[in-house]
Amino acid sequence: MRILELDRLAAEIPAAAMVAIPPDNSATCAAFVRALVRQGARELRLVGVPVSGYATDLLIGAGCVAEVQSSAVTLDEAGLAPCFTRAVKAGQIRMLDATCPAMHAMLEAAGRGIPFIPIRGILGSDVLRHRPDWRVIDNPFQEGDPILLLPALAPDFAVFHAAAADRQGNVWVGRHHELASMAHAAKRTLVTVERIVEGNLIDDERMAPGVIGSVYIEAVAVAERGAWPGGLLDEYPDDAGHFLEYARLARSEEGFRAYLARYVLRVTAAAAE
Amino acid sequence: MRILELDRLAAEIPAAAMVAIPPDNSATCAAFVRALVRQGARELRLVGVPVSGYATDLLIGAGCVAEVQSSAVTLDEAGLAPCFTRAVKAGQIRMLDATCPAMHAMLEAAGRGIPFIPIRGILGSDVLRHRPDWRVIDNPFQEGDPILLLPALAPDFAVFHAAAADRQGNVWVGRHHELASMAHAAKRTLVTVERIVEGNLIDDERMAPGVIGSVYIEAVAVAERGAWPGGLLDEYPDDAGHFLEYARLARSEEGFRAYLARYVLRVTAAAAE
Amino acid sequence: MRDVLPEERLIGAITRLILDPGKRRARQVAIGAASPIPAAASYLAREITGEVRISVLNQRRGNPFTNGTGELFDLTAEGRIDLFFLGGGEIDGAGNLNLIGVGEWPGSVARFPGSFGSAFMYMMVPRVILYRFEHSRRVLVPRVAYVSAPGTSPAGVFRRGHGEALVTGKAVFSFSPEQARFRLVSVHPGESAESVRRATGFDYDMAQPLAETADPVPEWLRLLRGPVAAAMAPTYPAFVQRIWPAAERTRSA
Amino acid sequence: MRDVLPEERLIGAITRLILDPGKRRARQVAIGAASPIPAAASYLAREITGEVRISVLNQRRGNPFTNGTGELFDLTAEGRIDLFFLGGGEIDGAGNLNLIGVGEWPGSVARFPGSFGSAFMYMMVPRVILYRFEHSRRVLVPRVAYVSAPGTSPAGVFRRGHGEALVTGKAVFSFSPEQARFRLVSVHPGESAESVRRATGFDYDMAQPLAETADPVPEWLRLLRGPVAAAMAPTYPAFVQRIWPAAERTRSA
Repeated sequence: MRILELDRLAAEIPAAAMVAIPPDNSATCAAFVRALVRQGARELRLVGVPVSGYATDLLIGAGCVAEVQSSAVTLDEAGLAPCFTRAVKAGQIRMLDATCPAMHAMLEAAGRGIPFIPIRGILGSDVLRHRPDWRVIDNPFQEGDPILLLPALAPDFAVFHAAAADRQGNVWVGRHHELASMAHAAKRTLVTVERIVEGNLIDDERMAPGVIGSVYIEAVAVAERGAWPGGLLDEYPDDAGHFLEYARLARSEEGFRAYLARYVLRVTAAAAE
Repeated sequence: MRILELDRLAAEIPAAAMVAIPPDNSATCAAFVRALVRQGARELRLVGVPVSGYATDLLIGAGCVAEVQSSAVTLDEAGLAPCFTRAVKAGQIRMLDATCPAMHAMLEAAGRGIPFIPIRGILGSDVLRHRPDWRVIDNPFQEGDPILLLPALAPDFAVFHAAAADRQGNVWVGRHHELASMAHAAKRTLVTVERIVEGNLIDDERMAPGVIGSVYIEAVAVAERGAWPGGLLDEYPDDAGHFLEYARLARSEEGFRAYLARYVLRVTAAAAE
Repeated sequence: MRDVLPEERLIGAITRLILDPGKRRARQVAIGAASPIPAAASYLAREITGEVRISVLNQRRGNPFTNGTGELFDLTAEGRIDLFFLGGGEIDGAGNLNLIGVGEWPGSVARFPGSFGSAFMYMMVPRVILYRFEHSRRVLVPRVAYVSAPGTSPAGVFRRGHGEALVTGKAVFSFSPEQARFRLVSVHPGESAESVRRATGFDYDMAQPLAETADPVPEWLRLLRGPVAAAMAPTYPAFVQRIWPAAERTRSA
Repeated sequence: MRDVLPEERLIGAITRLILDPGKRRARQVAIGAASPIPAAASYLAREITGEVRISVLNQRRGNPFTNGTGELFDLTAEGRIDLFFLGGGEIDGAGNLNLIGVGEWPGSVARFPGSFGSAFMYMMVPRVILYRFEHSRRVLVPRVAYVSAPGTSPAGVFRRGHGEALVTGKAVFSFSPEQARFRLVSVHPGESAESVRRATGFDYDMAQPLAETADPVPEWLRLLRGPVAAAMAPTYPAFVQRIWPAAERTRSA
């Protein structure tokens, strides 16, 4: 496990990498994604766990994205994700539509080291019709029972934000167990944290249940308020006003450029987080 | 969710129920099992998650068990499980041998509401040859790749011990995530706890990651030191001396009767926990 | 007590559906993100019966999930969720939902956010109530452009339930999975059979006689403006402030 | 420095196997419950290389598992565990392990505790070292009564590795998966080709010339009696106290 500067952490992601990131309400790696934009990341294949939000829309708008695999791209209360919507209509990105429990299940299969996993429902959905990589079989345990099998999905990277890491590389994500699933599934996991703590998080029985063990963690960077404008557990709430501002600006190309200039590209002490 | 006395909680288990219980090192429900013995539980079908220990051996010796499904029955450092070994040799119980990750996977499938789950390995093992309920298929995603499918296993009951419950029925199990898997898999879950706490465990971000939500919990009873002679997280260590005493006494039928008389059947304030 | 608000009437209509004595009891209800009207109906049902548990996705406090954002789907797959609410960018007369888009796949003319969990939840929850405030020919279409989640399934496909009703800003429909067809049951005050017909793109049956959607009874209004508003305020602050401003809540209490 | 103990020689022999430069590097090593000798070898390898991570099942402190007792198997399934140790009630000449029993299924003559994770781990970990202190015709049999975990698998069966060696209280064998056969590589001091042959129920090849199992080098002994003993004491207190009593550890430090 290595402890890096934020920009060095973002530089770990090569062009065309498949990167799983959480949505806005799940400790999203917003500061990391802004660093990716500054570095001119290219041809990324993003995976929503299980949906996608601000971070994905920002990367799409900045031209960093070739493909999105997700159950939805949304700014929630702030409305449609403007760059995503534009890019899909213009055919500028490949969209692999999925459905939430299928995203979870495909990652779970990778994290359990099994090549596929069954899931109920979904039969008859056009989502299935557009996923030639998904397969319907007859349930081998019960005749006349068609059931969908999903292939394991092991992204090249999982990236998320968390409250704390220790120097051994254990990361405390609290109740965001979906981040553990991402880390288990991905080949490499990069994490931004509010702070590095002394001691070993796994030795504390109160903390251990919310810890992802260092065996899964490749590198960590400190990024204070790194989920902003998303919130983080009881550390800080989300910034609903900023999501509205983003949604308003990103509605036009020029507005999006202004947003980038003001909040992403300006490398000051504050912007570098 | 109901809060009951220990003996009332044990009375929830009818004859012939399939009951999943943890091994000695995983917050085992030892006090609950002693209450089951006192009540003369009968024809139980026990499930080891993923192996079985003292609690299972005690129930077998007391004549409460018809079947054990497990990856192993062992007293660990204290040696072979004496009642189990006798009962298998005498053909007094049905033993469904399994292997640890298969036990976890079958319960995981039930907890995810899927009818089966694949698992690697195991092909060529006589464990598989004796499990007609397990099926080998050709991997539908890759030709010439035989793979084992396990059926979901949903026990009638999961029973375990935990540090604390709140009055809403949320139970804090800490890092024993396997207990959450048991509760998710089972039709009903009964829990003994060291104590009932005020407030809501799920509202505390430090506790929530180790909580099993009340939606899974049927009833709770307070049983102080309820895992004894097993240990519980950092609350108390296991009682290695008592396991040795049990192993020594249970080696003979008479010794086992003496153990029952001294530690299980004697209903004093202390023994009733 | 002040007049019934349109939102309160919608909430009341959904609450009646939740409490339908002819249906499986709704002990465990899940609410998707950003749906204050169905959420309010569920909270009201909880106040009335005392036995409804509510899981609101993304709710910080009171959310029973401790196993990550996937736990709702595991609970649902196991059959532990009784009732769920769904909507859609398009809803057609056979109960199909489109949350994907319109035009060439995956949405060259209009792109909605995506299917979320609909393809799964619609088939795995025993009871689903459809809710969409906008009642227009743009939303209620003869045939959805794409099926995120099918209204019905062929025999042999594992499915626990179907949409049982559709509540909009104008009316309440029931749904027959056997006929794959809606029936107009009641129209809200100010609407008529004709105004609903004009605004609806799909064909449907009509209940005879056609009722007017009933107001919530006074006790329900009292519960809404008191304990329901209080329970919802942390999760839906803007909605509660708009519908039940603090002064109004105090007056009702 | 005091003489080499038999346990220290076994530990040293296993450490040499772990560090074999011809094999995949053992960065992540898992140890089953109650196996102090392989554990000590792993700790020694960690002291020597500085890059071995050790997961001891059921260890309270220093155990990296936070996702329940199943996490080891998920890590293994993903290929994140490099090396594991296995034993068995019976081990046969083709590397098959029996942890079930003898007699009519599931063990009318002798019943062992059960297969634990062996049926999975033996096939899914790239490197497995077999360890069984008892070297007798009762344990090392021509053909196991039941196969908990097979020594080899037919082509086409997904398998990452095989047993690469068997260490007993008398000798060290290597294993050839192609021939499904052991080769005697070295005998411990006090043993001979003949004494090992007499105590072994299965047939095997012999290395020419047959070596004597080497003692740990002095630096390894220093590490064992110092930092390794200290690291192991919380998890294996009885073992550490027996082999490296505190006085001895102080003298070595």
